[in-house]
Amino acid sequence: MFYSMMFAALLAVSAENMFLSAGMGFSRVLRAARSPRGIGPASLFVTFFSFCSSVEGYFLFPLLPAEGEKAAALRPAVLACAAAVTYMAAAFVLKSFFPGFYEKNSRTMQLSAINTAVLAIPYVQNSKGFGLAQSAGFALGSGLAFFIASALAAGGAPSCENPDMPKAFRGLPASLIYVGILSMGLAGFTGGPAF
Amino acid sequence: MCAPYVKSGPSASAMLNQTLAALAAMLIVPTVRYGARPAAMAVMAVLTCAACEAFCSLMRYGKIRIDDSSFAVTGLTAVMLTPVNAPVWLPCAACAAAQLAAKAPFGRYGRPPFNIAAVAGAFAALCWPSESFTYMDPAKPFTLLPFGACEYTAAVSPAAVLKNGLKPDVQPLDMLWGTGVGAIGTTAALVIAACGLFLFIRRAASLETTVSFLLVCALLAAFFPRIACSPLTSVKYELLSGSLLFCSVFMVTDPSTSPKTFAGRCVYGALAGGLLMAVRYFGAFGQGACFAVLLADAAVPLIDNFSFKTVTVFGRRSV
Amino acid sequence: MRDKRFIRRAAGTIFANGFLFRNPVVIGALGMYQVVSACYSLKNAAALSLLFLLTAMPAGLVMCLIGMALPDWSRPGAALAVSAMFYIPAVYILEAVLPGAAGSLGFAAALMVCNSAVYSRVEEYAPSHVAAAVVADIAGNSAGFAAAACVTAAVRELWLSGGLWGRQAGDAAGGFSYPFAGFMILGILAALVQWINSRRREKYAEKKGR
Amino acid sequence: MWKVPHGVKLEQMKRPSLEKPIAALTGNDKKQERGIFKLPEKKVSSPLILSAVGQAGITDETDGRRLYDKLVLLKSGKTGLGYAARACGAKKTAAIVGGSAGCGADGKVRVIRADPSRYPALAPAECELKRCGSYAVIGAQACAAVYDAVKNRKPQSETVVTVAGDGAPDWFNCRVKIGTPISEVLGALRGDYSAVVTGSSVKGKAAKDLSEPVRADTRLLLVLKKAKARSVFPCIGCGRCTAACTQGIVPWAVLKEMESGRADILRLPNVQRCIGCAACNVACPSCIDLCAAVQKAGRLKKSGDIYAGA
Repeated sequence: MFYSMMFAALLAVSAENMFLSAGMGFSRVLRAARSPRGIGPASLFVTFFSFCSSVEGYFLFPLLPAEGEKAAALRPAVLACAAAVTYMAAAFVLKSFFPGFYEKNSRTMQLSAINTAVLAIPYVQNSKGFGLAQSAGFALGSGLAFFIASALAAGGAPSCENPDMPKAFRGLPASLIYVGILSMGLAGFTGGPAF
Repeated sequence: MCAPYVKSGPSASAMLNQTLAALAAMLIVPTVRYGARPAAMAVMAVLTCAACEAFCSLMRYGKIRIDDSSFAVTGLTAVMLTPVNAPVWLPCAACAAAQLAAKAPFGRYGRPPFNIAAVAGAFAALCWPSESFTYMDPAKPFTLLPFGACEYTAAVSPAAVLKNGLKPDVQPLDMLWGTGVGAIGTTAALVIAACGLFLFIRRAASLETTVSFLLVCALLAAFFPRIACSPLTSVKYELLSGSLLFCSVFMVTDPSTSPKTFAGRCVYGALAGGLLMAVRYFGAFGQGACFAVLLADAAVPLIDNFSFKTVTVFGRRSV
Repeated sequence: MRDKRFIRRAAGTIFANGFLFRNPVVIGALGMYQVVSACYSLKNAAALSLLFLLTAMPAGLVMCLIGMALPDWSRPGAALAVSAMFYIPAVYILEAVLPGAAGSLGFAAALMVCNSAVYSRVEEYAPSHVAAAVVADIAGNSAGFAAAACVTAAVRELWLSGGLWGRQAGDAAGGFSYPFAGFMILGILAALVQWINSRRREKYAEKKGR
Repeated sequence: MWKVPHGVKLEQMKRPSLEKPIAALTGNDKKQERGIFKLPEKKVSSPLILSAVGQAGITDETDGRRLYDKLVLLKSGKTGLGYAARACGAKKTAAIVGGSAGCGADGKVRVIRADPSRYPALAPAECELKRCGSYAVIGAQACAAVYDAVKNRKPQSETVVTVAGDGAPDWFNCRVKIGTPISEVLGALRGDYSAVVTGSSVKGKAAKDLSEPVRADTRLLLVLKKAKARSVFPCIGCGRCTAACTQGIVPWAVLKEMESGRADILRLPNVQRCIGCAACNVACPSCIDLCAAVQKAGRLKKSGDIYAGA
């Protein structure tokens, strides 16, 4: 039980790092990397919300149609609505009980609550046939994965805007290529696309 | 001409040229054993890299300006990692992709955060896995033309055998002479060691990275053997198979992509070794060196920041 | 009459910004997941672009109407819920246009609901602007997304199978369909757009100077 | 940490020639011999020495500054009396001696050893001196000139110049009148040379034309066969500059910080200590002018505004 959880977490961090190997929620990663102080709180939020969404997914998936257009249309809508409700609840609670904290972190919170990676977790655990423990482990692991991805992107930032490079590549283009090479390295584990 | 008028230690271009010389020396044994094909491959790859370099400088400065030989190092390293029976275009294409996509955007030698040759190797492994992982059996008869197709009997490299959890049918000591199955430059352990010695003595490569790299690989191999055998045998097989040794001498020691402090380099080597063994154990390919180096390079800025903090906080403030 | 023309010109500017100069994908670095890991065939790209437009446009209009009425803390959730609502008809329309696309795209299509490009339009831009501006902006961003997606997909499909529009959506093959290639192509595209922007800035400065 | 001897090892241009005797450069008495000057009293005392040094116009060859200013500065130094002998009534004196050479000092003089084969040789000794409060290092020639000035009232009129370098077949020292053109000093020199460097081999500058006069702080004339230009690379991260610096600065990090455009003075430790010895430039395999970057960082730190690096 615990080991399967840890294994799922390890998977989420290393081989199936959603952020680096598939580029999910990558806009959030780059945003966090721009202000390294914000990485910690952001990844905590990501951990929390991905945990919520994995639990929701675990319980909602059986209720939804599995095949055909209906599945393709309904599943995402329902899961997204669930995520929206989760976010609103969390925001309401924080706002009413810790207004100061909410004021400081509201932007970070919504960006880490509503992003591709968090909403992808139910699909991933469904396609991998994870149990509840593994899903939870995967969710926690993806929080850590977010932290690692942001830290790596932040570390690569100086070499992505050094004075010696062509002007056109300075900044975002270089960091996109940086991350591309990084995901190339990660592809050595899976030998192909992770998802 | 301006101060200083004296220098201590080799200059950057001198270090590059020494690495180049070592790589060229690595080319001798394969050329003797397989005929002109390895040399032809090397020439083509280096020419491709030079062409890419020239193209980039033309796009950027409007004139061809090549002021270091790092492109040749990239080309030769990439060739060393390809099997001799692979099509000649394979290393060339990989080098071109690496030069254009991973070097040109980041500037001249010293700026790119990743080892360009590792990018080339990883690119080849991902895009053309069959070409870059079918090895020929040098024991069986073969005809290798410098260019064009060649006839050979395919064989499984020791790394792949280990990957399948079996014991290679070659004695570990036979792997020293470069008679085994594998990529061009990665089989002759003794030649690699000699070139490494040359580089370490000339201070073109840092010893500590290699040592910690090999140490970690050996420890992992000893404690988690993939095949049923004594730890020592497992260590021998793991170290001598695949491109591990070559990587330890020529890829992780590249000063421009390794940390700037002694402790940092040790950590970097250990990290690369761990990652390499992880790719070997859990990865998709038996040939993990390039991927491991790429992942380890990504961690270098963090290692540097940390070691810089430690140097300035705990280290000497003044003499 | 004059303000009509003014509105038209303003709309044109907004569209151009969304399409090229402030392209959501290559300049804003938004919603890259679909482009990077699903756009290896032109059909995928077309399907995703269509989904983008069909989801973002109505959701943006609705948020433009009700956005300001909502309290700040609930707006993000509301935006997500609204785009989820409009995702359902979008999928059916997509199925009518390109049969089997949504299913074969798997959750690359499903995650279009929370694509950060859609989200940023619907949540940040729409509530605080007039309807015409919202329409122009979302049209421009859809076009921008489509452009980035289609260029990436075209390059990769040409590399993989030498032709265009041939591959069935969903069947992945070969190293070049992996995300790293998508990242690299996007990076080069981004460099191109940055170069264009810098040239524009220089020209503008010259005009100012004269 | 592993131990690296700080500073850089240089192939010494100057030292082998120091064993050679000092030859007086003959001829050229065109330069006006400045006359004997007067001093108020006979008995040697601090003010007398000071006025003698002042009138003799002695320049210290170690750092081209006027010795008088140095002494006065020390005398009025906030930390009280410093090194400069009886002129400012110093408590202690010491001789900084390179290698085993010239320890002819009798028991009274404390001897500080400096390793002459390392650059900068003086830095460790100065660190030792810092502990005994304010101090000054005064060159041997300046001391000799002081003796001359005090004992027989002669102004500083000549200096000892070493001629070395791969362009000079035989290296030699000669005592020349200050103001003699370099060409006259090199007159005796056979052998082909394309560049002449005045000052040290690390920080000296190439002489524009050979009619430049010899100054009091011209200690070395470096005669080079050919001036080879070096191409500058980006930092390749060998970390040699850290080992070369005697002041505990980490030049590569400083360079990175200054290049980043958003230099944060909190991430520029020790830069204010830079003594400008340019040992890091000597060590750098990419020929980067690290010293300039470090001193820019030092100015930035002094100015104290956080984001001035942009």
